Amino acid sequence: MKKLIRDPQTVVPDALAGFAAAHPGLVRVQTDPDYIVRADAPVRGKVGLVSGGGSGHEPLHGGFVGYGMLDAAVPGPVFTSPTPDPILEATKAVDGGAGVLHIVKNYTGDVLNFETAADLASAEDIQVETVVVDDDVAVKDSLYTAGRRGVAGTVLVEKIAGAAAERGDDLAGVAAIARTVNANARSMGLALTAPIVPHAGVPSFDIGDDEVEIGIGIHGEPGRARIAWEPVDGLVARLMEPILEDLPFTSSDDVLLFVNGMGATPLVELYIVFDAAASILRERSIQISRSLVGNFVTSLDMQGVSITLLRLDDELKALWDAPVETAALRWGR
Amino acid sequence: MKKLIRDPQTVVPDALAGFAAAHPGLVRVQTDPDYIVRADAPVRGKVGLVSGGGSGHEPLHGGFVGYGMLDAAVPGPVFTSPTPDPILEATKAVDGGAGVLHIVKNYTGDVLNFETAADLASAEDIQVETVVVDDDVAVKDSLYTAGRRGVAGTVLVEKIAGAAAERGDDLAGVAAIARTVNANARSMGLALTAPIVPHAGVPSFDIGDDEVEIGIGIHGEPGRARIAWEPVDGLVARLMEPILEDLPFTSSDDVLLFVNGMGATPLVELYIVFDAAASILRERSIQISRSLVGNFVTSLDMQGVSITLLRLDDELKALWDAPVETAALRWGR
Amino acid sequence: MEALGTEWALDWIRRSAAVIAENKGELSALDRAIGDGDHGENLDRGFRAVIAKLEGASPETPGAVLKLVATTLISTVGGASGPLLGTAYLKGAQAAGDAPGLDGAAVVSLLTAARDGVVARGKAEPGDKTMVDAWTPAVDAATRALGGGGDASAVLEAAAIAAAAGAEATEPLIAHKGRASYLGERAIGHRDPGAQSSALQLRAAADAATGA
Amino acid sequence: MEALGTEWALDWIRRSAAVIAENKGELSALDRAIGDGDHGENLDRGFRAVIAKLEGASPETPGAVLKLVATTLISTVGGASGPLLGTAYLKGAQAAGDAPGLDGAAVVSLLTAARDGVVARGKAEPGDKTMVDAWTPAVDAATRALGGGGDASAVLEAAAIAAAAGAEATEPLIAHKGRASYLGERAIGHRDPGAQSSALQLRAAADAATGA
Ligand SMILES: Nc1ncnc2c1ncn2[C@@H]1O[C@H](COP(=O)(O)OP(=O)(O)O)[C@@H](O)[C@H]1O
Ligand SMILES: Nc1ncnc2c1ncn2[C@@H]1O[C@H](COP(=O)(O)OP(=O)(O)O)[C@@H](O)[C@H]1O
Ligand SMILES: [Mg+2]
Ligand SMILES: [Mg+2]
Ligand SMILES: [Mg+2]
Ligand SMILES: [Mg+2]
Repeated sequence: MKKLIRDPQTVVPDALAGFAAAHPGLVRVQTDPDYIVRADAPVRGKVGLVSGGGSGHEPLHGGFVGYGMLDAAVPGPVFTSPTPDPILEATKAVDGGAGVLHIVKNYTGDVLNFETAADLASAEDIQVETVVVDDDVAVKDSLYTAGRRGVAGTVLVEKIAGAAAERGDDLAGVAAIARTVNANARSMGLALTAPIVPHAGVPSFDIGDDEVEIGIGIHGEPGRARIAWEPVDGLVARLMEPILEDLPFTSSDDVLLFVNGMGATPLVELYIVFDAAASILRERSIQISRSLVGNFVTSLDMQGVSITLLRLDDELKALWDAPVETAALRWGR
Repeated sequence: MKKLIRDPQTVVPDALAGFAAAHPGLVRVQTDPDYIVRADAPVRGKVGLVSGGGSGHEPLHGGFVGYGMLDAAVPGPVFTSPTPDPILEATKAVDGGAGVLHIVKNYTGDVLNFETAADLASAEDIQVETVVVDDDVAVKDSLYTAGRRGVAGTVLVEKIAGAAAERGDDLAGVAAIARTVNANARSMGLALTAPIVPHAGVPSFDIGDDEVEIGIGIHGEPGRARIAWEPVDGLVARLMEPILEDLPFTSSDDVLLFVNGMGATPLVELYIVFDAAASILRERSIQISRSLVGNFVTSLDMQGVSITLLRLDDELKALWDAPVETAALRWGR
Repeated sequence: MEALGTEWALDWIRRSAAVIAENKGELSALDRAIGDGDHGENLDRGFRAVIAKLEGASPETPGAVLKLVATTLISTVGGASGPLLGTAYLKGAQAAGDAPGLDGAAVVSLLTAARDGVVARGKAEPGDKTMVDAWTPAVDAATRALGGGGDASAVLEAAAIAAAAGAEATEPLIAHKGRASYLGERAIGHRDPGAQSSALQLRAAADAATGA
Repeated sequence: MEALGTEWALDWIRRSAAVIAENKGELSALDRAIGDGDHGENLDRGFRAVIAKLEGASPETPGAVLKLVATTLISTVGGASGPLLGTAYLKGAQAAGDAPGLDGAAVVSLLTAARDGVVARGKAEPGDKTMVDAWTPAVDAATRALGGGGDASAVLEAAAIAAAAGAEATEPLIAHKGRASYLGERAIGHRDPGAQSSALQLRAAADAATGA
């Protein structure tokens, strides 16, 4: 295994040290327990937003800490949800008196650890609301599964809820906006290669030179199906159809189209995917009003892509357009 | 070869179509000949900035077209400099009467094709100045080589010269700023893997599972030396020492530290590299005043990293901080 | 037969830590097949922290040992298994109370409380291909052994055997909880890593009782 | 011996296009070793465009054929080889002027002008491991053949043989121009792709003259 690391055991603290050195005006990085907060946290009177989860999805979540988005991010070990302690400490650090929203991707580990942290925070008289993100249509949402995973749609939830908090919405309001985003967002991904987790040193799954995993998650979980590689239009259709049918998105909908790389996919390919997805939307008379293209919710060095569609209304558009200043997403400031 | 593409022959036009669809308010994409211009080009009275080169380095250059940076980008085929025609057309499209600056990475092909285009533009009474970027210390700059390559430092030249043009500097002034940036920037890169050029379908060079190429370029050229993999601090020292000694950077210098991914390197590793580089600068009492971390000047799906140091003064800092609004770099607007 | 005391509890946990360390790679490999490949790493991180904690502490009852294990696992493991196993030890500790020693009946209560804790937090049923598929047969077998007159050690031996069988029996199942549920039919043929690690811990408990 | 006319020039270019297409993979492989792996692709794109252009045009002199080749290569090849080879054909076309046919002396002038054009734009000297290392021995050999009384066809045959030898002779060299110069000593042992493709084009010119 060749990686630009010091030691598989210190990947997370070493990257946090680099993050702190790179963005001193923007964030403070706390260690032991590890979390990242806005440099000006807590912001008095503003609802605090905390998210977190396993590391290896960078820039998620630390790259989204800053004005107009998250107040804190809690990085667990690679692909492993953080424990309650740092979540609790981050929650305390960002509580400006208006309560704290936990944005949790729907994985058993994340849900349970955030749940414990929320209980402990309540015991310290901090009001906590939790929104669970579960935008991945690759997974059947039923009583007989752990439910849909939270994937790339998480960025959209964090951005838009962050803007709502920044404009002064109260905790219930920010939580409601976050739930609206989640309810209107659908994602699905594919992988060309498996990630290599540093402490494992081998790919998380084996995949042939001409094979593609469809419906993958962001933790090196294999997908639901393996198919032979085909040109981009066919692959994109396999992602777009389940997404479009699920909500469903219908003609004359206004959407944000988010093409997200899994970490090792070059940008030039992401734009080709965008083109293929845009063609499908054009055929269905669905209007692309906003877009996002890049590596935002990644899976270490996995090659692959996910597509997220978010149905927009005027309020969501305004919140999306509102200023944001984070390491990985920035405009208007 | 598994890539998210339609056909190796249509990678560039397909990606341009996606780029146009993703950023309609920001840019116009012209085809036949292919180039990207600011949506509001030409900007009357402002010096126009044109850059370009082979594709496969995304977001360079198209991702840097917009307010405060480039007026146009001319993408050649993958890793192949564009021909004079699209450079000439782009030059004409962005000339707002104050002349046009060509920012050219120092490769024989880029230099020659931009030279021809500049001649043709002059023949049409457009004033053209050319700045050649050659920041790569891996290559000996002597009469007996093609000279240093232009690599990641190009982004810094484009950002800072773009800000100078936006504040109203004339052509000579913008060119002088661009040359100042180039004169104060030094870069060097390494690769863990070779890129796979779409029409080749095989890696540009062979490299073992425990080997690293030091001093690589951005076109899949092998580097100057091959070494065994070692932990990040050793690898980063091999990049930093030649960089530091070359200018040389000395104690109490103020610098911008730019850690650039080659396309398939996860962000978490780039931050670890940042940490390692920051430690070396700390030891030498060199102050990191600005930073940039991400995949900005890439080499398709190559895994690797380059480090760029730019010595800053107050003017360069102010121009760096000035608003910019492009697909890949955005702040202040 | 004398009751199992603090020494047993300490030995149990040390043996668990050792067997988890030894099987770290295998547990992560099981998790790689149907999860995210970190289960061995997660538990090993937790149990190493437990061992470190035990060095500075001198818990005086089996319950106190298990409480320390619970809080340490909760604050170091993360993932799904951290809160779930942590809850198991926490509820087990509560069942053990501050009794200096545990007889067969107390061991059955401990195991039952642990299992119920996992189920309450994780909502998995038997057959969902989770650690519950090790804990539930273990509790059932322990209860039967106690009914048949078994002492604490016999109860634990029955639990350990049943847990191992339960872990193995997860192989043909489709998962309904945890990450493996994302895979649908592709989970078939793979053993659940959490069931396997639970079986290892129960085997450690039984061996600590007999000094095997 | 009759002079080489427009038919010869058209045949030369068609043969060049064919041999470049045939050797595209090999030329890119040479470029992969010491450059960026696109040389075959670049030239093939250019010569395919030339063939397409020739279909709609009917240039009436060898000079007109070469002028069309030059402008097409300049506007379709890109990279280093586009402007350099384009200049070669452009200067060659200028040397040919609007003569309907070229005798041995005219061919030598054409080749010399072409080589001088490459050198003027690219500043490479013989031994720098570039296409100049095919063109310069070709010009020298052509000049000698002319001096020895050779006709156009003999002059081209001499040029083609010398160009092929020149291309081969780039193998042991360190490069001083182009991308291969970045490699220092690692360029040793690899043939320069631009020298090789130049040799192929000169072989095409000679074969077109003899109808081989
Ligand atoms: N809802 C649940 N109830 C009981 N056990 C569960 C549940 N979800 C997951 N598990 C157990 O957790 C194990 C995975 O643990 P681990 O790999 O450490 O966490 P993660 O899945 O977060 O990476 C599974 O093998 C399974 O036994
Ligand atoms: N300065 C130069 N003078 C003459 N020939 C050169 C020079 N630089 C490069 N070349 C030739 O160009 C060839 C490479 O062409 P090509 O691969 O098409 O362009 P690029 O190097 O831009 O990818 C080299 O093999 C060499 O023969
Ligand atoms: Mg995990
Ligand atoms: Mg090239
Ligand atoms: Mg796991
Ligand atoms: Mg080349």
